[in-house]
Amino acid sequence: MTHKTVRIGALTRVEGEGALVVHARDGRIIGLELRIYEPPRFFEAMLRGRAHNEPPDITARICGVCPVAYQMSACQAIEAACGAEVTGPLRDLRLLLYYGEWIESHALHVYLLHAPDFLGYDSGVAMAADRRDLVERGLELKKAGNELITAIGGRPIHPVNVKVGGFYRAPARRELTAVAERLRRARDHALATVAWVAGFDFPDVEHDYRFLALRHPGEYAILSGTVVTGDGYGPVSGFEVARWPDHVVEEQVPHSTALHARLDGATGYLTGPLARYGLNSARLSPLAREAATAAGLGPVCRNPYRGIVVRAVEIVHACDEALRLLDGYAEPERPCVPVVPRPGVGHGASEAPRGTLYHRYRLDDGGLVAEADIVPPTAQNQARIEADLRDLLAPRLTLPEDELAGLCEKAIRNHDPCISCSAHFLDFRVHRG
Amino acid sequence: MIGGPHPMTPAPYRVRSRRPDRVDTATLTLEPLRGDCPPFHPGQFTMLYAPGVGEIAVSISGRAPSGGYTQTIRAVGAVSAALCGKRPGDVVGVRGPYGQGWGLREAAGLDVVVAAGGLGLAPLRPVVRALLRDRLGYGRISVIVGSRAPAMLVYPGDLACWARQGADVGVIVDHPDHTWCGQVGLVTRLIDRIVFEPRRTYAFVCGPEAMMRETAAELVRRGVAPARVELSLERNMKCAVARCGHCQFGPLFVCEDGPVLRYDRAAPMLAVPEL
Amino acid sequence: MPVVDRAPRLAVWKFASCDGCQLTFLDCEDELLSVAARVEIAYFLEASSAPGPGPYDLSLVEGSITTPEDLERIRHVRRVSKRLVTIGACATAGGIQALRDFADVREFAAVVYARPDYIATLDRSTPIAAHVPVDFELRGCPPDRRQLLEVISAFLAGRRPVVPAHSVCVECKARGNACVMVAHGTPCLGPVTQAGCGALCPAFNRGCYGCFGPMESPNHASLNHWMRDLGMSTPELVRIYRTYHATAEPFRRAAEEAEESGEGEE
Amino acid sequence: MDAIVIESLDPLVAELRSRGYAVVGPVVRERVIRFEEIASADRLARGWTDVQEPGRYRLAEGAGEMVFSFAASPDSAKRYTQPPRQTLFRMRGEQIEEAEEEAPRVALLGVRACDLAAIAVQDRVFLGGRHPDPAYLRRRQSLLLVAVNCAVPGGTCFCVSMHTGPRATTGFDLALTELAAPHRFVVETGSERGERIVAELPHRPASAEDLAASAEVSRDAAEHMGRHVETEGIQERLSAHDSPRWAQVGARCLTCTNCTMVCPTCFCTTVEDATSFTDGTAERIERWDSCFTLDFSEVNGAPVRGSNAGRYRQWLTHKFSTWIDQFGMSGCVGCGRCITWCPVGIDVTEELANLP
Ligand SMILES: Cc1cc2nc3c(=O)[nH]c(=O)nc-3n(C[C@H](O)[C@H](O)[C@H](O)COP(=O)(O)OP(=O)(O)OC[C@H]3O[C@@H](n4cnc5c(N)ncnc54)[C@H](O)[C@@H]3O)c2cc1C
Ligand code: SF4
Ligand code: SF4
Ligand code: SF4
Repeated sequence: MTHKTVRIGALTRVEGEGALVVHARDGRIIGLELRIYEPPRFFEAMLRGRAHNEPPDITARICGVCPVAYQMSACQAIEAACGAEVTGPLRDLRLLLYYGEWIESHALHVYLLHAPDFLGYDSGVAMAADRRDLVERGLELKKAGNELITAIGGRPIHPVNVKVGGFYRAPARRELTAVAERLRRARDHALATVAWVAGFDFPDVEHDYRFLALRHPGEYAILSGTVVTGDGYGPVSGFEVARWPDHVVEEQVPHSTALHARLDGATGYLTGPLARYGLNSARLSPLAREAATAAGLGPVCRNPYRGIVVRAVEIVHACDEALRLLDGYAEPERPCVPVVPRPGVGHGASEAPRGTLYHRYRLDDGGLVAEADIVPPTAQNQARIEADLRDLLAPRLTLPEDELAGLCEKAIRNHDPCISCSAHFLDFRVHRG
Repeated sequence: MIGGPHPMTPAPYRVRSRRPDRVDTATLTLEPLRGDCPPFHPGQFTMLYAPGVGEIAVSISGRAPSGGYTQTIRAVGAVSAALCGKRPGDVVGVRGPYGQGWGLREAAGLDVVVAAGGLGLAPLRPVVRALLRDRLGYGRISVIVGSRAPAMLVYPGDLACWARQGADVGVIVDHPDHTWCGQVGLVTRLIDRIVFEPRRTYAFVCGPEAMMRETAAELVRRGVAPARVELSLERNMKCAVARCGHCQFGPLFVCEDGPVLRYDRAAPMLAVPEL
Repeated sequence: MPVVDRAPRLAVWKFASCDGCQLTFLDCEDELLSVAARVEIAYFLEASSAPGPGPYDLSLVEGSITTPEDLERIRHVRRVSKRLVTIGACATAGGIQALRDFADVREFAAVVYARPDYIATLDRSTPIAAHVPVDFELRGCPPDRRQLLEVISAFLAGRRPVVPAHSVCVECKARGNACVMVAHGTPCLGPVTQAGCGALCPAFNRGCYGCFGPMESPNHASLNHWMRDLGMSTPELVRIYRTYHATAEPFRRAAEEAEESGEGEE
Repeated sequence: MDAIVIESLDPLVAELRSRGYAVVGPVVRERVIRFEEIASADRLARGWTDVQEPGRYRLAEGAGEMVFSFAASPDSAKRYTQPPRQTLFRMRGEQIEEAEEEAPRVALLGVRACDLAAIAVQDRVFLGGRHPDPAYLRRRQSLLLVAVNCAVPGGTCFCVSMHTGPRATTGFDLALTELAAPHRFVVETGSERGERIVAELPHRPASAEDLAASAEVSRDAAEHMGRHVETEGIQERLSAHDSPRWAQVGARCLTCTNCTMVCPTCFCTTVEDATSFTDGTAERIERWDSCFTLDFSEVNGAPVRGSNAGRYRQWLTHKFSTWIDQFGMSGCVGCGRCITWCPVGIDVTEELANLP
């Protein structure tokens, strides 16, 4: 009987801190834990008793990587609870802000966290020693995203200008002209990025994913939409964001603080770039679609390693759409719509760079938060990442352990898991009350 | 017409030599890369700039035979530490000299008491040298020095030399160690030990503010005229040219109107808390 | 200037936090590569899969201490670090998760987790300085990019970091904002909050919400009085202080005093 | 040159711009009248007025065709004479190089008599001492001043008490008095530069009625001062260092620095050091500072003025008393900005009146 343990003490180049432990016996995996040792921060509990206008700023602090995503899902959930809706130019501004975050976050992942895996470096900084031009391009791209967020939100991490109902102040057109310039360059960089990463050596792996993403009639959904699921080829089924709790249920797993999401009773679905692309690629901007085709992506991508190409394509889309919106930008008449708190429940979901991010709030008679539920993407993907890992390891258990560990880390990074997010919500089903 | 360099721009000076005085104190000799050191009056100070770290006020403690300034710096913070750690050959920035120096002329013909606390001896050193150079121009010359600990005493060599040259030199420490067999206590105690004719005495006092207040008060109590006691004040200083505002002391800019002030003028202001 | 013949070694550590502070470092797009050329980034899990061993010349620490393991880990970090600088509100003041201090953490865990018994956590979220000596604390939720660079640059040059402790108002005026409190009647924590952000909120017509924590001499009593006149209620006052720096002493007191002086009304 | 009358500001703005000046004038932005670069006179805050009280500023409509019916804006000329942040010099190796920041040509349109007085105070501080500042001089020389005589003093104004207004008598290139029915401006010239500009504008000579109406504007303004300060014996009153009043105002004061930042004469600065990551170039930057910060007076690890009361006393005493000892003039010009823009409405005139 042989017993083997693969242990990655600290996952690197992911957001937040986690570890992986795999136990195998006689060539079979008997245990696999993607372990999150992020200390719990209890956001849902802390939100109780806060005013209806506070969750966007407070929940932004769940994750410094995608604060805009938190702000957007939170705003929309509260607006829904209060019967308000943000439309027109204000919604465009929100989209712009969100595209900024996509560009920033994807560029970070592609260049500094993920590409080094394909090129054999320990880090983006190490990669810069040989390929400074590439890393500088990545940083410039990332900076374009950050500047877009900064121009609208004030700062890239935990922007200050977002409020329930819209913004505190709508930027003047002239405040956005410099950003537009930078984005034009960024779009070229993004196209070059797609071509570059498309040339990487990808293992020939495909998984039968069940995807979950938002879908919007006129957009490659980012800010809002209905929830759709499917494998990308066959028919999709969908439900309104407000029905989320009826479909998605998550459980805390006994052996660790990790959790598995069940979608309509089945475990292990995937959300994030592959899911968005698989379900919505037809809605990408023409330029992004073209780039995807040129990069050899079909309408669906089921190879997790190619996630890096999909992210690059999404950067093209984000730059392209942001430029379109910027060109048409006219200062909205008012920076926000009034949102009067009232008792009730509201749901909101948007597409964080790493996948669908769902918020639900119940407001009490005083307009204070009585309950909050938040489902971040990485928590949803946890089970699916573990499944990827099983598929990866099963035929390779004879390899040396450090080699296995390296393979696993790469497989995990394919999904760009954000452990900061996921750690804080291990179960959002329980507590009502 | 107004032209020339900006008043906040230093001139580059080279560290010619460095003499460690104590663990945390060193005396640097500084010479300009171009031209000569401007003349200075005892009691004046310069603004010394450690590149990338900051700029602080430091008294001129003498002129080296080469013509450069000697300045003694105690490392109490980042800038002073950076300056203290400079090596011969390094380049620093220097502005000045600035400020009103000691009233040597006013002291002519009188007994002179020089009282220093700690590094307060630095700006007094050129005074003592000037007094001793013109020994006949003054009455009795007494130098009394207080130090927190024996190891913290600066210029011990100078003190011995001054004694040989005819000054009455007394040293007292707050916290003696086993090597110490001299006086123990505050510098004011040494006033008892020196000989001077109060009505015909001029005094130069420099040290921590409390020490200066005590010493000046004691001298006045013994009959020295307040107008004949001078103190050198320390205030926060960013510019030394009366434009940053930090060193204000009532109506005065310590950088330009001081740092040396007459006690009759300073006393009422020193009595006001937080002035 | 510290005389070292090798590049100083930098480490970045994470405790309970959102990652935003270390990301602030990665957000220095223009400077990142030059910084990397001056220091050896020896330990930075988020950015590199080749963590180098200690000791480190400069450790940047993000996050607060909330678990027994982290309590051990921070002592280790201190041991292997010559200089330890905390970055961000969590590390310097306990962060938003310090709100647990005002509640029962067991109950908090029960709200969030199905099986709270799996969750090992401390009753309080405490700043790093509560456990080990800290050489410098950089404020902000998140810290300001320029200030973070200044801390590293100041460390390399051997200077006191230019991180003034005065109010946000100083930056607000330098930036050319009109005061939102005076001009719009919008309550603003700027006068009691430490500068550093560049007066962002007022620049967006929003009152400062205090994410850089208390300034050097905060007079919350006077400010609270005025903010009440501007229409803030007691619960609003309590909440605004009790968010990102809830347990920083001046803000803790500000909230408590608001509670006390608000008693009897409403 | 004798006074003239112009009907519109457009030719003036155009003329200034054609001479290479960035014209900076009062416009409405975020519900406040602020100074901002304008491309034409349309951008000016025509029709607006303001209501100013301690700690409160509100914009109001109702000034009809009048362009300058408001009092001091939160911006003063200080932003141009003494920018909030300036690089002093850079040092690389053994080389020290001054940062000769260029002084762009700026025409300030709409400065008031109190602002002119404040510029005179700053001139004294930066040029009149033993160490004149060449950079300040450059900025000053490229600043063209088009004054406007105040018609509607604000609720916090007291220039009459400080003998600085409401009428601009000196220190300007041009001075306008806005008159109604028919809408027009009487223009006086105060410099050769001003005369050359006026010569290019469509104008007519000012009639006796124009001049009388113009004088009446100032007389009327002088009678409507929002506040008053008794300057007689002010230095003696401010020598009451131990008055209990200081503790009382100290309890209200936030030590936020707003009063000193908006004050058009407060000149205090601090210096910051920086080093570049790439080549180690060291840089020194001078920026606005205030006697309300603790660092301002720190020596030996503790501030000299640690209490709010001590810091407030420094501010009030310096402005109204020790400034006179230092510079032979008052540091206060009566613009009222510190009263309006104090977030908790502390009123210097009230504090002065309450001293013994
Ligand atoms: C007119 C004048 C003449 C001076 N002459 C000399 C001189 O000849 N030699 C000399 O060494 N210094 C002299 N000083 C004092 C010197 O300017 C300060 O020590 C210096 O500013 C400290 O700056 P730093 O950056 O090193 O310390 P900072 O980083 O500013 O301060 C570090 C710590 O030390 C404290 N500190 C600051 N100043 C002192 C001090 N003087 N003593 C003890 N602790 C202090 C600070 O408050 C802080 O706690 C003089 C000051 C003035 C105004
Ligand atoms: S807006 Fe806030 S930060 Fe700015 S000056 Fe006013 S009170 Fe201070
Ligand atoms: S009042 Fe204060 S800030 Fe203003 S000039 Fe005087 S000391 Fe400087
Ligand atoms: S007087 Fe007013 S404006 Fe000035 S520091 Fe005090 S509170 Fe701030």
